Amino acid sequence: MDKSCASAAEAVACIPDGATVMIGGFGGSGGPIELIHALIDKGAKNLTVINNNAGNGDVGLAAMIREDMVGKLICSFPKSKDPRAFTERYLDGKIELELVPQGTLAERIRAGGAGIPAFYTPTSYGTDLAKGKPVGDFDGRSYVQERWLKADFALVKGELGDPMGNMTYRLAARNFNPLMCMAARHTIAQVTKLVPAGGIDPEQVITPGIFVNSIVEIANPQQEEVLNREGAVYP
Amino acid sequence: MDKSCASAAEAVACIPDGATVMIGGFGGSGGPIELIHALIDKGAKNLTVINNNAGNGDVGLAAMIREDMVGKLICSFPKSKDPRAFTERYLDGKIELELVPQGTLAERIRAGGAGIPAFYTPTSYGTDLAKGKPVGDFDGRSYVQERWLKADFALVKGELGDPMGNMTYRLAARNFNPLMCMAARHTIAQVTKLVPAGGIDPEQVITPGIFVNSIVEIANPQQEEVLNREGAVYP
Amino acid sequence: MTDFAEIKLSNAQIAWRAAQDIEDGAYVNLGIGFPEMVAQYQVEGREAIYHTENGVLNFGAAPAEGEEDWDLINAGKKAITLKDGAAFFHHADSFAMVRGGHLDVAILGAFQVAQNGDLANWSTGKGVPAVGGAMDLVHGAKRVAVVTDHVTKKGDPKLVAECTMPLTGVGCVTRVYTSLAVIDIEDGHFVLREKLPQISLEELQAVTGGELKVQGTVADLIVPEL
Amino acid sequence: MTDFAEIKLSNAQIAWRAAQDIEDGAYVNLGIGFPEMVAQYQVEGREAIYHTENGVLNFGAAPAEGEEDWDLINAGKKAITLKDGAAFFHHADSFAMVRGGHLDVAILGAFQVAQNGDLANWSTGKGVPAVGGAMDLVHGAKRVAVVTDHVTKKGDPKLVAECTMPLTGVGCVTRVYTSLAVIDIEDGHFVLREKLPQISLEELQAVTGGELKVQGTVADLIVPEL
Repeated sequence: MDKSCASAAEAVACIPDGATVMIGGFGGSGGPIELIHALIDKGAKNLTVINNNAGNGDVGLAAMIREDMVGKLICSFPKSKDPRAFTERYLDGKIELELVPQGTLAERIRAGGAGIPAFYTPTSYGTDLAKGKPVGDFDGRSYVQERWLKADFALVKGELGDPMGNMTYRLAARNFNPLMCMAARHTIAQVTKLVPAGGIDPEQVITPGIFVNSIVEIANPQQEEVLNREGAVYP
Repeated sequence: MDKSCASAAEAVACIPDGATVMIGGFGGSGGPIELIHALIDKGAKNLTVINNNAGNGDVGLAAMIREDMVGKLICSFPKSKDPRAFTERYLDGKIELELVPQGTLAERIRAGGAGIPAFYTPTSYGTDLAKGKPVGDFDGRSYVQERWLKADFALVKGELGDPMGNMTYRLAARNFNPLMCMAARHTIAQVTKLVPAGGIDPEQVITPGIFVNSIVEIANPQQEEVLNREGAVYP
Repeated sequence: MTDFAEIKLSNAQIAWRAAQDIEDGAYVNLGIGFPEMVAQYQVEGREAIYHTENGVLNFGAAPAEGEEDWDLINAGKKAITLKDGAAFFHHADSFAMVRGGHLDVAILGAFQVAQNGDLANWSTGKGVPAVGGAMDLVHGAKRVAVVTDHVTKKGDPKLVAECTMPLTGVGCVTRVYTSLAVIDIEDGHFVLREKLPQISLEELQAVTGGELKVQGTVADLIVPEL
Repeated sequence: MTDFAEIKLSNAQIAWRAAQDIEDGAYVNLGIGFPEMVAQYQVEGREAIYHTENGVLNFGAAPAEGEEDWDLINAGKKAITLKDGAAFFHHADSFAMVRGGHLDVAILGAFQVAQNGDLANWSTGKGVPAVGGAMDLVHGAKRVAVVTDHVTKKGDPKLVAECTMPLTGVGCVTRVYTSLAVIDIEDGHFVLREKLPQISLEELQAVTGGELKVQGTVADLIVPEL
């Protein structure tokens, strides 16, 4: 079994216009910058993107938004040091926003991956973000019913990977990545080092390969935070 | 912070009659035999036990049942090579059984740990095990509503542990253990090796210490399968 | 009733036939017991990745006797070994794989399979009930296949118009490999795909509880001696 | 209206007071911004374990400038360091800790807190809305505390009979540390526990939107210069 891909460009070539795409990372940590940039190179329109944020500066997700590739964003926190790309389009009504509490976003993605179509959470009960959602009472407390989130594609970033798709993550760059691997029909991973099958201790695998469809080694991945501090612009 | 305990006896001393106790393990793999035996030594009556199975032979959970400590069992598969202790009491009406599909059992326990009071699953829809449970239709398919499972105590077995309660697991002995850590008010863990805080790579922690209340080193833990093959009887 | 004892496939042969449909790179869960035999007949040149409910992907054959590590077992509590690229995970993640549609094939045993795909394989209604992962496995896998003798020991059909035994799942089975035939379930019907050449359609229908539809050709079910 | 600018506690002092209530061994989540200051005043001899939504337990202070590893950040996207016994986990496990009742304390900022414990701290109703983890954090932690100035910059009460701004959570706040007082929320009421000794109850009530109940003694709120 060999899920490895020669390049980021090859890995993202299958993503069509109109696709729903989960993108891992939290702020500048754990975002698959090279995969995102390869998708910008390829071009795709009217994407629905699921990410915790809405990009920062002029690289990564912010650059996708600036290139008008994103029709809808599902996220918890569309603010950053430099959120211009999103903010301008949002205030102009050019991009749709579904705002989801962060824990609910994570749980909805996990539910999508785990075959759980709906669940109840205390989060957002009685707030504007629960409007129109069913409520359930359990043991004397009220909860909001939330639905699973799935995607056509996930773009994620890992640390070690093997050709079967097994992965580990570096430090807090884990965040949403393992969940998104589970919830997408086709998960594309970039890893800093691709090792042979057997090169990751089975006890230390965080994402089992069953959740990954293609994997590409990007040996010295860029870091959104570092790029932004350098004032980088992509493309 | 030091959650370590000098002995299994000290660790389980707080478990009273009538408590709900989750016990990790799957068949003979990952069961906290020394903690179970310490609980047998201490004695406790009318416990509700949550475990995947119903014990095997004359040690561990089977011995707890034989000692008439268990009033109710919540499990998926109360059969084994030698299930006499449970079978006799079940057929005599002396122990109550709540039979739960294995994946639903795992998900209910996780839900208990994750603050999700209820969720929908396709599992058991249209079967006897769904009787009396609410049904929900999502995207044209029917699902059964299941409730979270929580416990007063969890007894689990890990491989490495540190005084903060961080843990790893050995091979497939992981199974239900990390979930039960999350779902109990008070989790008691036995580990093969207790290392100082910092002795487990933070990326390799499987159960973060927040889910563990006390931890005891049992350097050469017994294995239910091995004990049964030796015809062991406890006490 | 015709006695097919002389010609019917052995369990090994049924397992062999089921194995032919497992594609290269497939993620597969094999039920405890008879279905586990399918792994022995994996087609040369194809690599299947086996999943077990208790949290292992890509396990291999049983170890030699005396070499068992009892922390490394499958859902049947049998000792296993690991292949390169294996992974461990907890039970919730394991059943996320099951329910979440990540397995390509689940192969199970059966007491009864109904023509609408209902499966009964967990309870005879007597003694101590035990369900394990069966009710989860029938949901989520892209294909849910059954391996079974075509009839019970008493000669009663196991493929039935409607299950009379407690259900494991509703409308979940997609294909049945029996000792006499290969039958798909489509739109509430048994569709006969292959049968032993020695048996006529009428003879097969006589030992089948629901109507066997024929769509196009029925191929000969040819399985090597094993 | 009396101007308390001269005597009111600074944010650092409010954070100091909040820190006094964090017990040894407590698992704590501090909201982004002002609440993060609480960590600086951890009481000598007590060990708190800090949780951040993006999947770290037991992180420490910021690294020296130039020493940042941008894969190691907190929910405010600031670089952090690790203490011995730290752990990483994914976002679903992180919020399982939050919702599942595993945190002892969450300390958040506020626009408004109502006397029934309702909190408004995420949206002014204008511009780009962003919620992050606030709505999750207010549920599940055993104590949900707020640190805040007692009044807005315009002098309006932030402790109110009913929130007029969009809610973060219903009936969730258990204690409020303000620039003038420490107030518990019990059974739908503000219960005054401590106040600056220089301010009378009447003066404090005048800048508070809901009724301040007194149960037993009101202690003097004494905080060191910082």
